[in-house]
Amino acid sequence: MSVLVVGGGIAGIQASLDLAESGVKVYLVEKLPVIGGRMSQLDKTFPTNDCAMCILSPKLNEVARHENIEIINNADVVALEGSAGNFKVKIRKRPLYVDREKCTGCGVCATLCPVNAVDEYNEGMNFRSAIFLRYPQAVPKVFAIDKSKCIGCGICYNACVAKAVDYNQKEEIVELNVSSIILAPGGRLFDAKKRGEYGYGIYKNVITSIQFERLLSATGPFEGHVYRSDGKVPKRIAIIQCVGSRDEKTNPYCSSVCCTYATKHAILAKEHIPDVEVHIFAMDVRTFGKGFEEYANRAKKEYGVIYHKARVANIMEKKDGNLLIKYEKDGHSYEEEFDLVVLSIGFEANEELRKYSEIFGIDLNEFGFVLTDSFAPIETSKPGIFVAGVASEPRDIPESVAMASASAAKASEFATERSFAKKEEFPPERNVIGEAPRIGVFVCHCGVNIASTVDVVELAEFAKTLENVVFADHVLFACSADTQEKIKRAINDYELNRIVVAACTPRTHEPLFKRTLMEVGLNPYLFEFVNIREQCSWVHTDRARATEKAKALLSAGVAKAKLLEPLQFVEVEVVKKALIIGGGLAGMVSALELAKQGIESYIVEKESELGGNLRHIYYTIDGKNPQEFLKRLIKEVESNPKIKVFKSSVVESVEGFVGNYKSKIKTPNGVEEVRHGAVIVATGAREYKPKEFNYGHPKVITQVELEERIAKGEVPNSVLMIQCVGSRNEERPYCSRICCQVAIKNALKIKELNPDAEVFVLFRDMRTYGFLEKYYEKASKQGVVFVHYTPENPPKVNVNGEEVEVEFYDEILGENLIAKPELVVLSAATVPNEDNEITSKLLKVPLDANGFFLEAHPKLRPVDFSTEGIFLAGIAHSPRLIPETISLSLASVSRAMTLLSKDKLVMDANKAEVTKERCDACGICVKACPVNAIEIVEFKTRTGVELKASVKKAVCLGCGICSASCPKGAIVVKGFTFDQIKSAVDNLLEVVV
Amino acid sequence: MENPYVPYKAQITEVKDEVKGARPIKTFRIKLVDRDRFDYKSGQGCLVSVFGRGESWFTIANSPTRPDLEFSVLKTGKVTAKLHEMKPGDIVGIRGPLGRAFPLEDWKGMNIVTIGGGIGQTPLRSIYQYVIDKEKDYGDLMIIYGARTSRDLVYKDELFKLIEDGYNVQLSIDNPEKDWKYFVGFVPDNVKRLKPNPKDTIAITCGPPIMIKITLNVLRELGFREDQIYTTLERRMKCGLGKCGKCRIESYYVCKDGPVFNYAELSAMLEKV
Amino acid sequence: MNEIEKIKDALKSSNAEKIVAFVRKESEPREVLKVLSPNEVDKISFSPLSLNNPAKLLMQINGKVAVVAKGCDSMAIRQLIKEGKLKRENLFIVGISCKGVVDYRKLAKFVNLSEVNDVELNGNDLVLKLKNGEKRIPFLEVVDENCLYCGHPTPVIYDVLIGEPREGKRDFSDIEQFERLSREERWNYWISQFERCIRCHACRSVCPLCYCEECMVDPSNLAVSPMSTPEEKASYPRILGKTVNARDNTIYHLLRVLHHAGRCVGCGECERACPMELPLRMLERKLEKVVVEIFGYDLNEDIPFFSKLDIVGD
Amino acid sequence: MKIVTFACNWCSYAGADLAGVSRLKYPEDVRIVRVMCSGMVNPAWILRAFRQGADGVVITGCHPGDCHYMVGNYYAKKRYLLLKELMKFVGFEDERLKLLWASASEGKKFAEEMDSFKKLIEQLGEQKQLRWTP
Amino acid sequence: MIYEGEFLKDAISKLLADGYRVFAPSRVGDFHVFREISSAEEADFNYILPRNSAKVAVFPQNEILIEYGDWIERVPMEEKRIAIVGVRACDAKAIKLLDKHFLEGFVDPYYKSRREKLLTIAIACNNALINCFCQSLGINPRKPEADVVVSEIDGRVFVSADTEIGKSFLQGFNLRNENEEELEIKKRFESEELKMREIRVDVEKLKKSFDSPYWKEVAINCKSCGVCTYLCPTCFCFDIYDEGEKRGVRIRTWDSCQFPLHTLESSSHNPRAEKWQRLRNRFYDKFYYTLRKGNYYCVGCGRCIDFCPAGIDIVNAISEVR
Repeated sequence: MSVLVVGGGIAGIQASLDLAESGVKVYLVEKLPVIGGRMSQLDKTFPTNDCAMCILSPKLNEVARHENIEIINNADVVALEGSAGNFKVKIRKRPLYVDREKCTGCGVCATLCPVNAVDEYNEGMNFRSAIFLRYPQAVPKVFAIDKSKCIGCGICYNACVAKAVDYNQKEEIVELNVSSIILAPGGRLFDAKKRGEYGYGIYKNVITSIQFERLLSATGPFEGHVYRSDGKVPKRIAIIQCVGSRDEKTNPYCSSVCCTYATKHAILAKEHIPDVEVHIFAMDVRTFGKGFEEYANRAKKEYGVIYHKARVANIMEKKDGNLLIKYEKDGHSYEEEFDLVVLSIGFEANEELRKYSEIFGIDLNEFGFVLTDSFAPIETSKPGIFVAGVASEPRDIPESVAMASASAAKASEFATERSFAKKEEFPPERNVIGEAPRIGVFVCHCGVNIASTVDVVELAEFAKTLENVVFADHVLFACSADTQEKIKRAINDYELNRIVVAACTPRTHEPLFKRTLMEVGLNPYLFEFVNIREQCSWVHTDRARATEKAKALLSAGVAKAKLLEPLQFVEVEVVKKALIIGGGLAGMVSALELAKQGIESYIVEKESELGGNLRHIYYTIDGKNPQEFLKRLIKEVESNPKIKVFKSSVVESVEGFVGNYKSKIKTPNGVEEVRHGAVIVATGAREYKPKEFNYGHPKVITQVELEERIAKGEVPNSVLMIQCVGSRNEERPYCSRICCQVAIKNALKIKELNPDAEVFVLFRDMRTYGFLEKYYEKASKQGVVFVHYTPENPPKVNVNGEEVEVEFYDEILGENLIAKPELVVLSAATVPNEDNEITSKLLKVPLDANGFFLEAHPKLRPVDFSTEGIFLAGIAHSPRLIPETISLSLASVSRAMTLLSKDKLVMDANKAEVTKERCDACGICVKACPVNAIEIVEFKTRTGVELKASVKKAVCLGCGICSASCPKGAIVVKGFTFDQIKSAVDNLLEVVV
Repeated sequence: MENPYVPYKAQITEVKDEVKGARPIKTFRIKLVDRDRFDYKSGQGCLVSVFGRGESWFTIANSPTRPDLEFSVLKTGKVTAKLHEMKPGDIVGIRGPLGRAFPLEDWKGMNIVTIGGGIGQTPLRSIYQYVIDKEKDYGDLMIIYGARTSRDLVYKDELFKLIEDGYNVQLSIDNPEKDWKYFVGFVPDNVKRLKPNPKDTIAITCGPPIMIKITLNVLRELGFREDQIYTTLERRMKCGLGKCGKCRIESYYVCKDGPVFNYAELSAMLEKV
Repeated sequence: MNEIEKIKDALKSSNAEKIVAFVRKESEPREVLKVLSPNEVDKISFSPLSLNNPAKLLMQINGKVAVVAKGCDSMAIRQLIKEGKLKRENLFIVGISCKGVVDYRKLAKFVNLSEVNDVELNGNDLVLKLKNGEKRIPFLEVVDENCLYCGHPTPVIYDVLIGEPREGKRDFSDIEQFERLSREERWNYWISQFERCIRCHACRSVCPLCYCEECMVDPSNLAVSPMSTPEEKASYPRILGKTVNARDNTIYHLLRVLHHAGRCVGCGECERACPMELPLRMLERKLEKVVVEIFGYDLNEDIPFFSKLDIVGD
Repeated sequence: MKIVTFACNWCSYAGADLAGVSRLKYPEDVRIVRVMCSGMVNPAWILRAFRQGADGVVITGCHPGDCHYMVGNYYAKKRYLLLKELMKFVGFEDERLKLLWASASEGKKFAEEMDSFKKLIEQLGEQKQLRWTP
Repeated sequence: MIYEGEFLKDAISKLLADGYRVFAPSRVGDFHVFREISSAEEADFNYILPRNSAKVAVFPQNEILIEYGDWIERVPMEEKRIAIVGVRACDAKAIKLLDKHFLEGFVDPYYKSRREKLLTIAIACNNALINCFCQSLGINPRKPEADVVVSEIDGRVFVSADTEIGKSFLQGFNLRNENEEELEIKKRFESEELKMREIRVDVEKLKKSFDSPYWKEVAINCKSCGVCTYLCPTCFCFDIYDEGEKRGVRIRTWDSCQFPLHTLESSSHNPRAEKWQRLRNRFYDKFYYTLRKGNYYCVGCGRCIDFCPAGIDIVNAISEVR
């Protein structure tokens, strides 16, 4: 059976890929003609400033190529019948007026179309044609006619060589049987016009954050240059937060992402316009995610971004287009002039959710988002239908991606059959050994991206003069589908056996071209990428010199290509079991989910009982009972035949590699050896034991301790809570994310049990993100007093015998106050586990600067490690709440399933290899290898036995440390051999400028 | 030759695939540019020069009675790999003729048996072409030739044509193959089977060392004297002029004093080859 | 019992199948390494003219072998054991606490070598037993300069030790002095040295650590095996041509020395073998200085220099 | 001027890409060779580059601790220091060899460092010390 | 004839003035090397034998044969006259042997271009080194074969010329004829043998012991380096290779039969794969194979013995063959 994924944004994409990779057939329904969602509009992503398109585009292509994914674009679900495991859905496919099979994506139609329509992708800041592709890297790369704009002139119809334009295309209804559904339609952005006082839509230089994002983007309206409406480069930019969020009149909840993206916008503005001044106006700076606080600190310290803890009252436009901003800060009013205002608009529930709630029969919450449960954050109210991404609450990309993976795990519970692409799909590989290199070169214009700086025509001509090049051509977009066909044709027509593409960075499109090679029976490793965009046309201006450099780069690429060899993928058998380190919430959720997917697992818990931190949580902010939940979980885990729990045990050693580990577990009953294919790290974290504020005094306790007391019925009469204890300081620069929520949870509980109790909260920024904001509101309304403090002027806790008093500065009153509460409660940081370092060494996986585990990529691979086969679950990743922990744990299962569902794993072939004839078995490489992938082995020869180095292919990462260590070049990394690089270097130097 | 290190400019006029696969062989036909072909005799070689890569020795594969120069190249190293990439019209350098030829003049009136294996057929081709072109000067001609598989046979078309024309051509391959009409087995076995008569006969054998060794024994058993048996030797060669010392065996420079030797000469050497 | 008798006794007690030791050359007072059978033990000789390092010779010999080793020789043997090229259990090492060896070329300046019958170290003097009479030369004047900086005069690995252990030292004063020269002076000095190099590769051939069968600087048109493809051969590392010029020679020597980082045992064979008397040890010692001073690595450590990751230098 | 830059696939190459995405400018003389890890850069390649006429060579890699392969950049640093010290010792203009840590997000740093390296090399002039001439 | 003064230095000055390229022993540290000099001061004659042989003047270690681009662009030839000053009898004899090799059969034009313009000025030996053995090979160290021969006997400088080129060169010098006594001194000097080692070459025995295990024994410590052959004045093996893919030079460089790569064929077959085979080849080449050319190709200079890092001794090896 198959799964229906509704929505082709990053959440839908990730869910589809996880499902497809674990062998489940996926129908991906997207309402627009192309997938990519909101992320495709982003320029960079926080907190690494990775180029959004660079990391998204490989995923888009993967979706487009995956044999288990069928994209149904320009379509909506119109009806649903049946129940979990057996749904019948009706999908309406709206006409594209272009034949998907015939369109090559060449774009000639769009250049000829006489219509100028507003470009939604660029948020209305420029125009597109009526026949259009939303953005250049879009998938599927098929043009579509916007019938509402089309004047029916017939130019495109006549221009299309492929005869793809079809004005008579009709709507189609498709019926599908699916076993489960993932709802990921994303969110809608707030309409800034609703906040009339900011003048959006009236003042020309007030723009929204998504418009600013497009301005910043290299593919935006001004190719990455930031201009105002009048073409001036702004020198003073104001960014106004909470536009359409935390606002009683519009949306009372917090949109969670705006503070960090505003920080990003500020940094990027500084990078684009070095002398620009950027002010951010926010009530609280909510940079609570992993690495976000550090990001904001960098913005302040390195980029000089100015944050105002202020509320903007209104904006007035001056005659010159500049804007006067009136704002309130510390009880005073100010007015300041800026030349550009960016409104950080928030998320709203997608308008389609109403429709889906009807069609699918699922419940929505008070804000119109999909209703979920704290202990089942992925499930909707209807079994078999799951939710991912912004559909259930505003969230950022990594959270959405994790949730998408989690939903994939849940959805695949219902998909009983799994199918994998068969190798025979590709034609048999042509044997090129012994053939002289016959190289085909394709030089890409990349529209104007390359062609405007590098003379691509001359470059293609130059390529023809290079040795072994038998074919060279230049193409508008090397990555387009028609170029792929062109490459294939050239390979066949000219008997090419090596392909060189001179285009953008290999980090994006290399897999695409490799696959193209495979489709015509050429080994994918006979491909070489030459980067003439990011590392040539984009960084140079002098056309002649840039062209010369491109020639050198191309000549080096061709020289390397000459020496490329066909390589075979490395295949490894998979042991379909998992080792889970840590038996807390994350570990147990992971194990149970794995069991549901039919995978056995071993939980290793160092304590004598399961449960971890959850054992100390007695109530949730939304009134659920975690202890009951925990009991149920433990019972399920301990009675599940597919789960084996080792309590009071530690993992002693982990040997092997992805798909094939052998580990020793030290248990009270001796050492047990287990074999498994994957590892999930769910070691958790713990509450910080404060050193500050006289902690240790009986009246100074932490939030966890307070909760324990309240649970026992000891409700205090007056409490003063201090936030950010041990977080956001020099030692621990990160935000612990959960403490604001815990403080409010406990405050509300105290108020509930003892309405007369006095509760003070001293805070720096209240970070009650998402729907938590409503509890913040509630607490305020119930009389909890929130007082802001700054790190420069922190509260003092003075101990006087049994008594404590707290001295703090009140900004509004402008004076120091003294409180004598019954209890001082410290919202202590969440800190990494002490033994993280041991685990990190054991598994050879890295920790981040704060001591939490470091994922492979903070944006799109939140639960993977860069070492394949090892995954990350729960708060070992970073501090988070129960639903987030569950989501992250399910995500790790989903990621693990992409591997454990397979019998065999196919790995990249760029591994080290020993040329035995040259090896002297000196062992220098053996000792140098960071993953112990090399061993000295006896080889039988005709004359006896010889010792030689030998590489364990499945372990080898292909880093090449060995190859540089070998004094005779006997060990090389395939694809980066001694001579390939040497040859490239030689040729790089031979072209004379 | 004024400066024997400086090659003549030559142009490839034809390239023929003889054997494909991992160890391919191609035959090149070349024409000297700006001058006539130099005089040479069967068994002599030339050094083909590819600037940037170096020079390689090839025995001239066609008879001086035929036009142009031909040589067959097994792809093994840098120069040969480059040659394999070349096409008609490309320029190479050529130095020659080099080395000692077969004493074909002395063999007039004798029967000729050529026994070849693999690419070792090259010098033998030059001989049989010569003998065929000057048929009346010589006695019977027998061409014995074999390779590992039918795909590894070089000059196939020419040999099949000779069979059609009634020449005594005895082909063999090592292992049975479908549609193979000729002998199956090693070349020396084929010689043993065919039993060429040693009387007034010169046997010339060329091929892999092990084949030559066994063939030699077979010929001796059949009654051939050492001075009736000729072969060509292979050594690393650089200058082709008997100067650089690489191809030296004792005081002989294979490039200059060879590559043609008869077995009487070889067995007189201390260093066994 | 004198030194040589002690050595012979030790060798006799070894039960080895072969003996690697020095034997006096007939025509000159030089000692040459030979592989002897146990019954030839009496042929052996040992003196301050026993210059060479036997470690490389040991690699050629199978079975149990007894060897006479000076401090630096034992360093080389230990290094080769570490690198898996020798097996400790196959070796019987007669270690000799070394007082330094003679620089043969220096000695030739003091005396007509053909007159010398025997040499012997007596106190601070080298006593030359001549065909007619005796000659004493202060040892310091003929000692191999390399021995002046010796870090390991006492063998670091042995079965029998002959002579009293003596302390080594770590002295880079000569290197430091050279480093103080201006860049131009340094370059001019080295280029005039490398200019002379004839790339006979004797330095590499005698070096106990240069045991690679094929070297990075060898040419590439080299057959690996009958089955190897042309591409494989063509991909053989080739950094330099065969031409001998100062620049390529510089690269050759730098690259060779780089491969010895944290490995060079300081036996001085390279310099001894060099017919053009290039100061090769200076390069090796500079590298040793870097390894010791910047990285804080000690050659006696079991872990190879490169694999020791807590040292990354500054 | 010719500057050969070895860039590790994970950080520095991405950093160089970022410089491009950000449209930062640096000299055309800088030519990048992609390697998997800075730890893969063989000193022989560097010497070869100088022999073939490179005026400068830059090895770029992930910041210490950031290596995709955990320790590759430590190896790179060791090899770099050894080679650099040796080059300095023989009087080679060792400034021509540079080690640069540049992460995937340091496009700006990459461009700036390349710019200043080019300026330094320009001051030194053409590299003749190891360049091969017949 | 007798010259008053430092003949060699004066000769160099004259040669340089005449536009010759002059090769002479020059001092490096404690030893001498033959190299091209640009002034008389660079030369130093206080030596018995330089480290390298005088063959560098006629057969340099590297030499460009062809400069190429798309096709041959230039074939460089030596244009200047060359003089070797201060050559000993052994090295002088070696040049005659090289002449045989390079000028018989195919004429090597590069060698010829130097050789035909060569002037050799030799010095007679007054002393022998420890490993000299030229006399047993029929060379008189006191009467070198050269264009000009200089003998310093008891403080007197005797200069003689046997060839036309030598005689014409001497015309530019202020020489006086020897008197009777001096003639006698010179005659006695030339007939007196120096005390030196002897090599006993038994060709028959060599022929018989070709396959003897003796050679393996001799070679056990051989390092396969090129010291012996690169220092040898008569070794002539060379290699040719192209430097530069698209444009470059075809270069000839010395090669050594002791390197395993010397004879390695591209088929991977190596006729002399073992070092004892290569060492034996060197010995037989010097004393057996080259007899076909009519000479031993050894001049008894002893360099290969002096500088062999393994202490291999050609005199012992040949004399004691079994």
